Amino acid sequence: CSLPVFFRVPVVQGNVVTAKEVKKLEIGMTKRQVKYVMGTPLIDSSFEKDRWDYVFYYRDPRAHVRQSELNLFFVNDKLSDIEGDDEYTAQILGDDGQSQEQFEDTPLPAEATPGANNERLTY
Amino acid sequence: CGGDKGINETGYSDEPLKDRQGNDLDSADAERMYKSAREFMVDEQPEKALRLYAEVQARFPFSPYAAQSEMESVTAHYKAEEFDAAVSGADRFIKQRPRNPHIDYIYYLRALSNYNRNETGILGGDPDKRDTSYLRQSFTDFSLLVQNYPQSVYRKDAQLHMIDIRNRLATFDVNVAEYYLRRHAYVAASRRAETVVSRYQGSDSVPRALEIMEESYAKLSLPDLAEDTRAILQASYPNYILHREEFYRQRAGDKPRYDLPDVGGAPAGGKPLDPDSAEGSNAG
Amino acid sequence: CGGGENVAEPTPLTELPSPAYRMQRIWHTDAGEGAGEYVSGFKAAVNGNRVYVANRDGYVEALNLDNGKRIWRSRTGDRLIAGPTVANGKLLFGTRDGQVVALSADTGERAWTAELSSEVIAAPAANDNVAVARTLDGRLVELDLATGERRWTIERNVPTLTLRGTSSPVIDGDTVYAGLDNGKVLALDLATGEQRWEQAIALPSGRSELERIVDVDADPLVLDNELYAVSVGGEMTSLSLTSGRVRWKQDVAAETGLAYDDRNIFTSDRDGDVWAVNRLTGGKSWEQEGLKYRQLSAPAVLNGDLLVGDYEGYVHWLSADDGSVIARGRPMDEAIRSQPVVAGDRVIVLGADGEVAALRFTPADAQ
Amino acid sequence: QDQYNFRVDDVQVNGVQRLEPGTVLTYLPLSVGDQLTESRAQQSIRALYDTGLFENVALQRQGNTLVVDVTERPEIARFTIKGNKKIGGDELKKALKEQGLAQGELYKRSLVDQLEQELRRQYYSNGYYSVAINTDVTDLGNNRVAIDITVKEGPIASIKDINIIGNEDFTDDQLKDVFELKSSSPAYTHPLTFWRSRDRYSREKLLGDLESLNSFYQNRGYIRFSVSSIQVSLSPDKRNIFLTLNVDEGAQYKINKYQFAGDMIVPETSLQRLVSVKDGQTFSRSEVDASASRISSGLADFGYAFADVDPLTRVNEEDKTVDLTFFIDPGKRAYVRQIAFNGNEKTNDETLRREMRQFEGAPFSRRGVERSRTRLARLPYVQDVQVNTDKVAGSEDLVDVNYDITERAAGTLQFGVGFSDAQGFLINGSVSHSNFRGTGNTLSLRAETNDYAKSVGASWTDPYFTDEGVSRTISAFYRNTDQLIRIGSGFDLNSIGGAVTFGLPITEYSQLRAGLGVETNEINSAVDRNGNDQLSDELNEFITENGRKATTYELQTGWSRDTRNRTFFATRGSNTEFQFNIKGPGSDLEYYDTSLEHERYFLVGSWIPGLSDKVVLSVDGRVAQTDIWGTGEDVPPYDNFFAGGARSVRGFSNGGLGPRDSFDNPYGGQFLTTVQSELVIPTFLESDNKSTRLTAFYDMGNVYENASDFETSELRSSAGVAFYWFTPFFGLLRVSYAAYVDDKAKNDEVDRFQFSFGVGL
Repeated sequence: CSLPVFFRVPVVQGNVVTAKEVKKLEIGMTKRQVKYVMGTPLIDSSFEKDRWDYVFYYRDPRAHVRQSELNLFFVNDKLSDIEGDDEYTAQILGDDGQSQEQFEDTPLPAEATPGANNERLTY
Repeated sequence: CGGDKGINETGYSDEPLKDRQGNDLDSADAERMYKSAREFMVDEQPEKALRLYAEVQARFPFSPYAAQSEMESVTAHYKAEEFDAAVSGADRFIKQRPRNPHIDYIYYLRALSNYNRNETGILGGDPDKRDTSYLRQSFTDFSLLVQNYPQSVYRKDAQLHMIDIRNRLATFDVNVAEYYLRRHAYVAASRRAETVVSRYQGSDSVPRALEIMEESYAKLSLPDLAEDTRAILQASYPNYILHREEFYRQRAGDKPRYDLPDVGGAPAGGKPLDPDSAEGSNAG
Repeated sequence: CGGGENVAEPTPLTELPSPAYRMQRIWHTDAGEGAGEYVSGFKAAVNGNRVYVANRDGYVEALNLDNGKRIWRSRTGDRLIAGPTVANGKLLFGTRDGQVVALSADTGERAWTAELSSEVIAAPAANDNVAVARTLDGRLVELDLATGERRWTIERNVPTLTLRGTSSPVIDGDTVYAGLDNGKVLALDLATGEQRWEQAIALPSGRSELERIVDVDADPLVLDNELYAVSVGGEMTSLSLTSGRVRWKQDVAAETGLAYDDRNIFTSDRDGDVWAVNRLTGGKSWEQEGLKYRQLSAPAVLNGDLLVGDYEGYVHWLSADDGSVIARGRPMDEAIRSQPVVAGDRVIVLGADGEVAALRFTPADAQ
Repeated sequence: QDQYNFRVDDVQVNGVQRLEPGTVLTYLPLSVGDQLTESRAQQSIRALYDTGLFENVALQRQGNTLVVDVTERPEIARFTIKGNKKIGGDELKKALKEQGLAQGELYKRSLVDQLEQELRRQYYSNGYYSVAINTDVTDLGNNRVAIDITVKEGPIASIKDINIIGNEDFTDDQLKDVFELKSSSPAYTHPLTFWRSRDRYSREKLLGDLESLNSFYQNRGYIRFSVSSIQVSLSPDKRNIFLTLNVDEGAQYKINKYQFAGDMIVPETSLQRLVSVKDGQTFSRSEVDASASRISSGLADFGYAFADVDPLTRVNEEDKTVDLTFFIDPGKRAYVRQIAFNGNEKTNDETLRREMRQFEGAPFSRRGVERSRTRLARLPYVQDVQVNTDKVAGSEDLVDVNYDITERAAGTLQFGVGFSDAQGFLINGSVSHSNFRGTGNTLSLRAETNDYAKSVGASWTDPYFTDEGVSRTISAFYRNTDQLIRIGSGFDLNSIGGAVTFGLPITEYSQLRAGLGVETNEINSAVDRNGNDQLSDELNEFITENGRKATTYELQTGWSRDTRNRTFFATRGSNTEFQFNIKGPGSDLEYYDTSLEHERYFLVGSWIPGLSDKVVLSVDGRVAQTDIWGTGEDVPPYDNFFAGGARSVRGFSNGGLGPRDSFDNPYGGQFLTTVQSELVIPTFLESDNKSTRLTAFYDMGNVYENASDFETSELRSSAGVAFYWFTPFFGLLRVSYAAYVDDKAKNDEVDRFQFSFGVGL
């Protein structure tokens, strides 16, 4: 019998990509420039040297999965092609950024200074 | 009050020196004392040998036996499973006698000490699944021995140990990748699997790592990356795929149905072990 | 269970075969709480027929020199720690709250109070119209004796870790001399505070902060054209008054005080040995080690011989020629730390807990 | 010819005794055939010195042979330090060994000087100003030396007076409260610190105090506060120290207005809520810094691990106000490359990794990393966890998260052999290992045999039966006791049973519990106090109505929520457990039992200023009720609740409270309520709140026939002191002494001193 599962630890994986960053991308940029704008790609397979994948994957406590991919292709160190979803992380997480919060919303007993105001940060 | 926190290091206890037969060694010369120490070693009593070795070094520091004793006390520490003392003794020997003809043996001993330092504890349990820093240290020691002393007699065994350590470290990383796969953390799983492929080429965990990468990329809907990984797996480990199921049966310790071909080798069918038990050998 | 055995055990006293003098205590009285464990700049000031004494709880007493009776007693309410200095009808005191307090010598009423930057733990120097005070943070301040108004201030940097206690400045003519905690002696123009010369008499040496202490805590001594000063760091020097050039050096480390006669300079050093150093050559005349570690006070010269107090209230007589202990008396049982004050044929001795005694020494063979 | 310029045809080494010529050649940066020059000669000499093997080295030329003259450093054969009571011991020994000053190492004059210097410095910083240290090095021949260091510590100097000058707005005492250094006047005796030597001067403590004085003023608006000079003066006899601080307070400033600037990532409204500074309020440095750090940790929750919030102040002197700007630079969003555990010699990697709330290859979240640290700290086999986030070299935005684990003995082996005249030869033993083979599963086996009772029990718990954290516990027991007067009234019972229960997490902190159990209990003969075979009235009544034997099928359910920061010696959070077990249909007796337990920790130390923040108040209340709902007249006596004893109301014997049967033995009841409150007293033990804890306790509670008989006047209470120690082998040892016990009824069995072993998992 499969036991009822009420709670799963939400799984967040991959790079957070926002429309603002993608707008800054232009064909012909060097790898260093792309890395400065987008951050380090977490999927950087050693078999495909000239291809960077900015993948975002989010599985919420009820096991619903939402993910997005952004694939960048390079030709001798110059950005040659941008593919992938236009549904970027920001949309996935919803503008209110509510579910970006990975934990149940009770205020975390602050380890730091006692009595410090540990109001949860929301958008 | 407050107790005296003085330090008093005067070396070993001072009861009279005895050799294995029990006769007194107080007035013995370097050679006799060294010989009785060796007797204790042969008789599997490293603690007693250690005392005599120390005495030889103290009383006859300039005799050839002193250097010999210093070396053999490292062995004695290793045999007595006092691995910390063995490693620091080896380090001191290496610093003071870098050109000693037996220096490769000392490197070998230090590597073995680090190799065995993780004891398994009374209830069993697999030390490789835990803090592997000593294991990594022993890998560097063995590789030092192999590079610096290519003609050393311990080179062959060191290489075998290195292969074993590399496999065990690779298994550690593959287990983590396996865990992340189960937890649907596919980016983490693919990255861990990739470290196995890039850092531990020859290890026997590479095929499984490639598989994990393939499955993770598929789940992250990166089909072309998944295909690339599949192609590499097929190209470099054909037997793994052909005999995958038997590979895991044997690895889990079940009775082998047939002799597995070399995982890394060219594609080949399995040869049945004993003719009657082979239900049907897989063709090539 | 404390600090283990004491490194410096005071030397026990031995019987004197034939004492040269017999001590006679004319009078003694308890003039208040004194300094207690606080290292203080208190001293008994003798002026006219009166002795003025101060205490750490702010009480000041004036006693009659002849019979020790109290003339007046005034409550200043300040945390006194140094003085008094008598000048032009005024008594000057230093306090632990960084003030200089002036009282009228006749009545003990408060004349004025000056606020300074740090503790004043040595008695201010004064002449008829100005007073110069020294604060613990290395400043010298000149105040108008009548009003207490500040005239000028100069500052020198001093090390953080020093020996408790500072030396009082010395006014001689139109110059004021001061020994500082950085091992230097300073000469300043009395009117303007401008520096005339500055001479280092001891250089800090050693690796730990403690070994590098070189305070000049004993008041400098000005005699005709010479200035004598001694540092805790181990140098007694004689400097020329006009230029500050070093005439001679002798390695004595002392912080109590200096005394002199026509041939020698006397002091008791840090280990409790009494030294006599030839004034002209700086050579060592003698060194009396019989009273080692008895925490001696500064010596005083009384009709040709030397008088010094110790931590058990004994007063010892030393011969000025060879330093031998020629007589001894015990006017009180509390420590005598400040320099005994000679007044005519008498000596006024001040105890650490407020006892005051007047002593006379009659030669033993006199009767 | 020229001393240093020639081609080296041969190298000759002399002066080597213990070592081999080969050693010198290895470290000599020259070989046959090289051209020797002045600089290379210098270089070789320095290289040989750097090895630390030689006392002195000289190079000479003989024809075209380079002669290397060396004298080896002697070996240390004996090394002793005597007379040092205050400083020394193991840490000094380890420190010396690292510097090469131990038996067997080579002797270097400079090392001994360094040691003497270091010892003197340590003595000075502990107030031993007249310490005398002398070292003598004796040559034992055969190039070996003995080093003997003797120390005479001398008297300790203590601070006689701290004098602050120039403070107008605050009194000396107010300021001195902030200081750690205290003058040793006997008038000042703070109860908790009388044994700590706070009147010892040391430069580090003084610098620390100046820091706290500075922040005392800065937190009250005195931005321009400064300490103009400090004097530390030592009395001539080196016994008393006088501290004089000359301060310049300056004016008190208020905040004009504050604003945010830079790339804020989150809208201003939510930043506003994190800032505890208000316009017009007096300027307080600590409030400003606290606000800044709350903003940066808020940003870290969003993956900006390298966020930097810089509070800039612009002072306008005329109206003594300050304009405050929080300049926010989020830096690059950080990603976690790898999570590693070290120090786990007995726990598997997966057992730790499954507690993680932060994943590899994922955006960094400070809260996630911190939450994972707390979860690790709560594992029963982990004593302490430190986490540090290190930037990956060569990358702008990758970090590695490393958890340093200090493990705690997970196995408790409890074995007792006793002999009591009443019960004969008692053998009981239990082994429980909460980290079986490093997997985090708990196995516990219990066995007990003596003349009157034979019982054996086992339970196996796997906290991660499924990857998502559903736990499963399987337990079984067999017990047969005969004519044993134990906590209940004397009857004998044979029982056998087993259960399977599951824990299903529903949120980060709380989980549901569900399980099935089956049990058979049979009451055999009974005995009264003086041992003859008789039934008490209540027992007689029960047996006649319900029979001796009862088999029950039990459905166990429950809900629990645990936010404590540690399983043992927690200092924060709460633990609530609700249970509802019902003996279901088909059972011979159909009854239910339900209980609610709530334990909460209050950080009392932070409410009362001056009280150390280690003082914690814990309150643990429990209420339970059992009753028949179906077939059967009454709840069987063996399932009644009992109160009293170390784990319920201390000071009363185990189960000694509550209703009694006709033989005056405690019979238990169907309604129980107990409250245990404890105030933690900080001790100076190094293991305080790690493996030991001292508390003052006040317990209250009792058991009643049933809920309707509850009266507050019947509640028994006790107060006293308790000590907890997590022993290496026997699990948690609880020792308690009840000084005050209000035993209302005469037959309450008082048991002032009680102790109990074992982990009550």
